[in-house]
Amino acid sequence: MTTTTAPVAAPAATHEAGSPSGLWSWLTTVDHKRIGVLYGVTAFIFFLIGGIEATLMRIQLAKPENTFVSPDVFNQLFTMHGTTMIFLAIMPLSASFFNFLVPLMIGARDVAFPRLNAFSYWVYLFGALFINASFFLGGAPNTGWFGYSNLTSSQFSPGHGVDFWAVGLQILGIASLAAGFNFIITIVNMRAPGMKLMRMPVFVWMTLVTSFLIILAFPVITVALVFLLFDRLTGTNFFQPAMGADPVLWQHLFWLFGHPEVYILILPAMGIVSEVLPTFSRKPLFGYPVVVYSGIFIGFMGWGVWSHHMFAVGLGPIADSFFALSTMLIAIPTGVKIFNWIATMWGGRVELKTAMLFAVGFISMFIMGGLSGFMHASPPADLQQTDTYFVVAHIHYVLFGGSMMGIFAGLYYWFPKMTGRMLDERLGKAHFWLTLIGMNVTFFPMHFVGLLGMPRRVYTYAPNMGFDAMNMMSTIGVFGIILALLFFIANVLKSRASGKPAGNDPWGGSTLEWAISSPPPPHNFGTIPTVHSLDPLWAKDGAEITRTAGQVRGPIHMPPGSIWPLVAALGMTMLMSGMVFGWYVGIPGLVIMLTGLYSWSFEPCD
Amino acid sequence: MTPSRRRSKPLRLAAGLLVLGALALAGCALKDYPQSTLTPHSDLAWAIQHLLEQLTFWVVLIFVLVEGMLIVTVMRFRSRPGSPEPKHVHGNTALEVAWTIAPALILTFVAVPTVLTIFKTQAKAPAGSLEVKVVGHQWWWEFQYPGQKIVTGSELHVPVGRTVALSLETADVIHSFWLPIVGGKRDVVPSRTNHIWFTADSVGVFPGTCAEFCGISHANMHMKLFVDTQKDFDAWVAAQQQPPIEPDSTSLAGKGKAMFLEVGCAACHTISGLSPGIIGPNLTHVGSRTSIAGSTYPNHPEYVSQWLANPQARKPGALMTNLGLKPDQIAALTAYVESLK
Amino acid sequence: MAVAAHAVPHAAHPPTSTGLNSRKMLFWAFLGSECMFFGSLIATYLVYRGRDQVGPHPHEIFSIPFTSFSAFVLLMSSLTMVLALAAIQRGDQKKGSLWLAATALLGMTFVGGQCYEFTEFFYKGLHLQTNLFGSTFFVLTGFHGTHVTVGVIWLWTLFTLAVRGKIPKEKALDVEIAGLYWHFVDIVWIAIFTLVYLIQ
Amino acid sequence: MTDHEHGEHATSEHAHPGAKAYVGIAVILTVITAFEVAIFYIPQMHPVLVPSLLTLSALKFTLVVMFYMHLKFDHRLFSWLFVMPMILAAAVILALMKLFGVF
Ligand code: HEA
Ligand code: HEA
Ligand code: HEC
Ligand code: CUA
Ligand SMILES: [Cu+2]
Repeated sequence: MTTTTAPVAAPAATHEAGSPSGLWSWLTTVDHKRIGVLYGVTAFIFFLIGGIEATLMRIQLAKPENTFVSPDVFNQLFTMHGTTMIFLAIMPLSASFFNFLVPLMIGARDVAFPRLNAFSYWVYLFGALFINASFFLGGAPNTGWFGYSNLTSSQFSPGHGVDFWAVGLQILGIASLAAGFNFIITIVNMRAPGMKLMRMPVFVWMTLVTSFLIILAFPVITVALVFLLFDRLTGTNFFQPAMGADPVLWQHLFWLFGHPEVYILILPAMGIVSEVLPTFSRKPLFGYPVVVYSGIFIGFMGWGVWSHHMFAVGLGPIADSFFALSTMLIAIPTGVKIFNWIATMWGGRVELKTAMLFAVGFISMFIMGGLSGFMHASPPADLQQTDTYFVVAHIHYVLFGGSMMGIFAGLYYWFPKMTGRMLDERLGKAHFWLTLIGMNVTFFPMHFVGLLGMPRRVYTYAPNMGFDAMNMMSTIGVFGIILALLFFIANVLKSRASGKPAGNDPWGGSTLEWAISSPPPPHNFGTIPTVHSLDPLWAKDGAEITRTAGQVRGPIHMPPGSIWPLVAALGMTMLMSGMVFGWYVGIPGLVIMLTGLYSWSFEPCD
Repeated sequence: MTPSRRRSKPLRLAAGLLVLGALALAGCALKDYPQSTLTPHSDLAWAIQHLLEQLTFWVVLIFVLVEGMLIVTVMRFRSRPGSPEPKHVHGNTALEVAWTIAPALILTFVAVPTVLTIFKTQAKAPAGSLEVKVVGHQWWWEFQYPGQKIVTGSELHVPVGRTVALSLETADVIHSFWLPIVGGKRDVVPSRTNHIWFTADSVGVFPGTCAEFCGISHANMHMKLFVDTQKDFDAWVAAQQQPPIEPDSTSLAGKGKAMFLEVGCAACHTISGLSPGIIGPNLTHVGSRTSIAGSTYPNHPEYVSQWLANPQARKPGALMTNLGLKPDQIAALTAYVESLK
Repeated sequence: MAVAAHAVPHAAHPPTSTGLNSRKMLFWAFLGSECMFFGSLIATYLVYRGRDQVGPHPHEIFSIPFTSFSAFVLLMSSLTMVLALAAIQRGDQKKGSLWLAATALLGMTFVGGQCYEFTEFFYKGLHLQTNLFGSTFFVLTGFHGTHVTVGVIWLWTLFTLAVRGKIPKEKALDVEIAGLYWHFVDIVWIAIFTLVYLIQ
Repeated sequence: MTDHEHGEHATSEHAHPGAKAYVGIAVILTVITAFEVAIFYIPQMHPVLVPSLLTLSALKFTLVVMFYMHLKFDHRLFSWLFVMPMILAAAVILALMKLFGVF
């Protein structure tokens, strides 16, 4: 794609002219919508991979003393399952929404730094491929998604699994950081006239909060991983107890990142739900400012609670009390959000379209996960729960019942905008109900099996512990989820083949993206709308905005495509993977990276 | 705290009902769920249980109310043909303040007992407690009784009704010591010493396990807690303090003893007066244990010989070398090991 | 990051919502993120200080006069940097390029000093692997030194551009952003100098 | 560059201190550094070594950020973007030191 100097013509014509197709156009694209789609498709594939890993684990755990997979493979599976779901599935799925929607919602033509955006995607893709390559190159990482030192030292984890993990996370961190900066600047600086901060859709707000969490939390894990890599590759002593080091430092650094990370995973979903609920209740969000402030407060408080993952470490009563109280405090803003969501529906006209079902499902399941989290927050109680399946239940209610349900709500809601075609409601409802049932059958028993004493991360358990029936139930539940997902995949394929055309605004939404055609033209808005209220399309001038948004008046400059972000990303990944593969990958990587960055810097922009 | 429980307060009754009701399957069926966290048998475990009951009470209450509200709202305001266009309400300050304060109140109800329990359970152990040092190893637990000069593995013996103060350390990576019946976990962390204390309130044998992922056989790092009467405990102590049994040198066990020194077991295992190895469990009285190798094998000649023939067979990654023993060697060694009552 | 920042299209951007330049804002956000990066490194150094069983210990090998001089050099490079920016903003590319060169040279002096210091410590028996002090000290100051080195390269790039008359007044932002980076690296050293060297 | 940026620059440029002020600040910075090193070497100062060094370096830090990086004259948003993370980083350092019993 080169400069689109769109003629003053009907939007449709611009659209045709401005959307070249073919592989090259995808490799060089800097269009936030295409990058959003790339993110979404890639992340969904990794979600399936992570799910298959989970399924294999569940089969192994279906009965006691099963031998379906070996212990070492099991350890690789849960490590890669956690890592994949968090870094390769949920985060990039959220990023997919950020990319596709934020510029549309704030009335911009693109993000602030389109090529940085492309770079971020390619780094993510290569990092994901790199970390998964370990399965074929001598074994995947096997020390859990939080890789507690000193088990990760070269003494206790020889082999390259941990190196793959640490280097892979470093690479993915770069992708996340690049995206984080980009969205902060985009949201602060690229808003349409009149779009004050307190008129931004909640989803945009949550993107902003999430982006801040990303740029502040990732440096911490970067440093922790640097230490780990130095220890493993050069023999430093950061986590060597024999040299006076304290492996607990790793835990602090990891969870300093890790807890903000869980809010990175949930806040976008909360943003999505805050968009879906008003539309299908035909009523504006109840208490918009409070919902926004709660989100900010959650992001802020997220920094002061990290040691609730470490209650068993023995930090002493004062630290335990402090972190218990700060953790419990987060229940308040979260509760406020939930009550506001319910109040949004109260007195509304609730249309239970699939998107809405998932949004309500999100609230319902997230309450469950939040409350088990609240139980963890009490340290003495957590001492019985930590590192058991009770925690596994908590994380899946918040992550699958929360983040994933929220993401599905968003998918059903915006899929017509993204592709121009509707999804089938009947298949969608089957998808929803099967997901709801499947996830509860899978994860609800885990509360009990955890309280009854089953530790997590065990590849097997003895037959006389009373764990059998509930584990079997969990395993059966997964197949419900698989079936649900097959319905979803079928739905997408059907929509691509024969879906109903969506039109600009199939749901009657209130935000700017519904003012333009589906899928939107490369330049998004022919005329950048001027915003006068919180729900622009529901306001008096809504019709006017819709009428003018598509009209192109005068030339529009769009940034040209560029291959250099991809080249730079490839080079950077090679350079960093040199830490595992050796200098003969690293040095060419450096050269490629510099070529990419140099060409990128001096490439004419328009 | 005394073993007898008073549940006079209605709150506590309700909470107890909820826990026990909701967790009916737990219903004290220690037999069916031997590692359950819901069947406390010590002051520490009870302290936790009380807290858990209150937590559960509030959490279930909130769950029912909020989910109920959610469902009612969705049902009641479901779009029906002819439903009117809703009023565009943007908020209601009084309501919003209310539902900020309500959780805050509940929070205080939970926070206060939480902090009290933290300080109570993490206080210094009372003087005169029985001291035991626990050392986590990949993948078995070692128990040292410094006062009694006993070292044993995988099976912890304590007297009922007397406070036991554990100090917890590790020989390699982080593990987590967990005997659900007497209380919560404590990690064992390199370069740190942790503490936990409890007073067991009823006699019995209870399983426990390592709860922090610690490598390939994390799933096989179990232990057993024997809560004995004071008399049984004293007898056990006395037996453990004996020198190891001297088998008749012509018997099979006697041959095994010779072989023990010959094939290299001595390099890793201590038998008082015979060998000083410290890599594996102390075997001085291994025959008196009910299970071996991190409680993965019952202590039975058949399993002992399986273990000696191939330690990694049932316990992947076990750090005892497979010495490639011949069947007759195994038989002799097994006989010797089993004789070490 | 630096190069990426350069790549942003300068022209034909519609005015921004805040009226602030996006690239500059990106850079401030980046420096915020860097605060957490160096914060974690410094925290580790401080947490581990004094836990070593084996020497050499900080007080045995630090040479305060030498490092004070280095710190002074870096401090002065901030002065030359800001003067370079002032010159460029006046449209005086000649003086600007001179100040840029001066800044780069001062930066190189600092890095040279650090190389000398590292070698010296090395001969006194402090390696990355010797003890916690070695690991934390070299990684912390090494990352800082890497930042300075990147800055030096950046400054020379700007210098060549300015010498060829390619940084007119309108492009002063390019220098301003490099300056922000440079001053940040300087203030990190202010913190390190105090926390690591002076407070032992 | 857009007109807009010009506008923004125009306003901030006027407020910028001139070369003289920059040199003045450099002199102050130098004096503070000298003072710091002096404190380090004067045994009488050792009881207050840590607090005085921290104060002095914070002062240096602030001077550079305010004047050389122009935060004093620039848009408030930039200050937020930088100062909030800085406070967070400081809090993290202090919290970790506390948790590891450094003080
Ligand atoms: C999306 C991700 C996500 C989210 C949103 C949360 C949310 C919360 N989490 Fe969770 N958590 C994880 C992901 C998440 N968590 C993960 C992945 C782990 C495991 C990591 C690992 O070990 O692998 C974990 C582990 C974890 C632990 C450590 C457990 C252990 O290992 O021992 C704790 C302890 O306090 C905890 C607490 C909480 C709390 C209090 C919340 C709160 O934010 C929840 C707030 C919500 C509510 C409370 C419900 C709604 C509120 C109301 C209806 C109002 C009224 C309510 C009250 C007054 C209680 N979490
Ligand atoms: C976002 C996060 C996320 C999500 C969505 C999930 C989803 C699932 N998780 Fe996940 N889980 C974690 C995050 C997540 N998990 C984390 C962080 C851990 C901790 C890891 C650690 O301890 O280090 C964990 C740990 C964990 C454990 C504990 C492992 C252990 O401690 O030993 C288990 C066990 O049952 C489990 C199960 C599942 C299941 C059954 C699903 C299901 O919901 C999955 C559903 C998806 C599918 C079933 C895929 C669908 C497949 C198809 C449709 C097939 C079609 C394809 C082809 C034909 C090619 N997970
Ligand atoms: C390399 C060191 C090593 C050698 C040699 C060795 N062992 Fe072991 N042994 C161990 C370790 C380590 C364990 C604990 C393994 C575990 O439970 O994971 C163990 C466990 C045992 C146990 C179970 C003890 C218990 O209470 O759990 C017995 C019995 C035993 N070894 C006997 C022997 C005999 C007999 C020999 C010689 C033939 C021998 N060992 C040689 C290291 C060794
Ligand atoms: Cu030891 Cu797990
Ligand atoms: Cu957390």
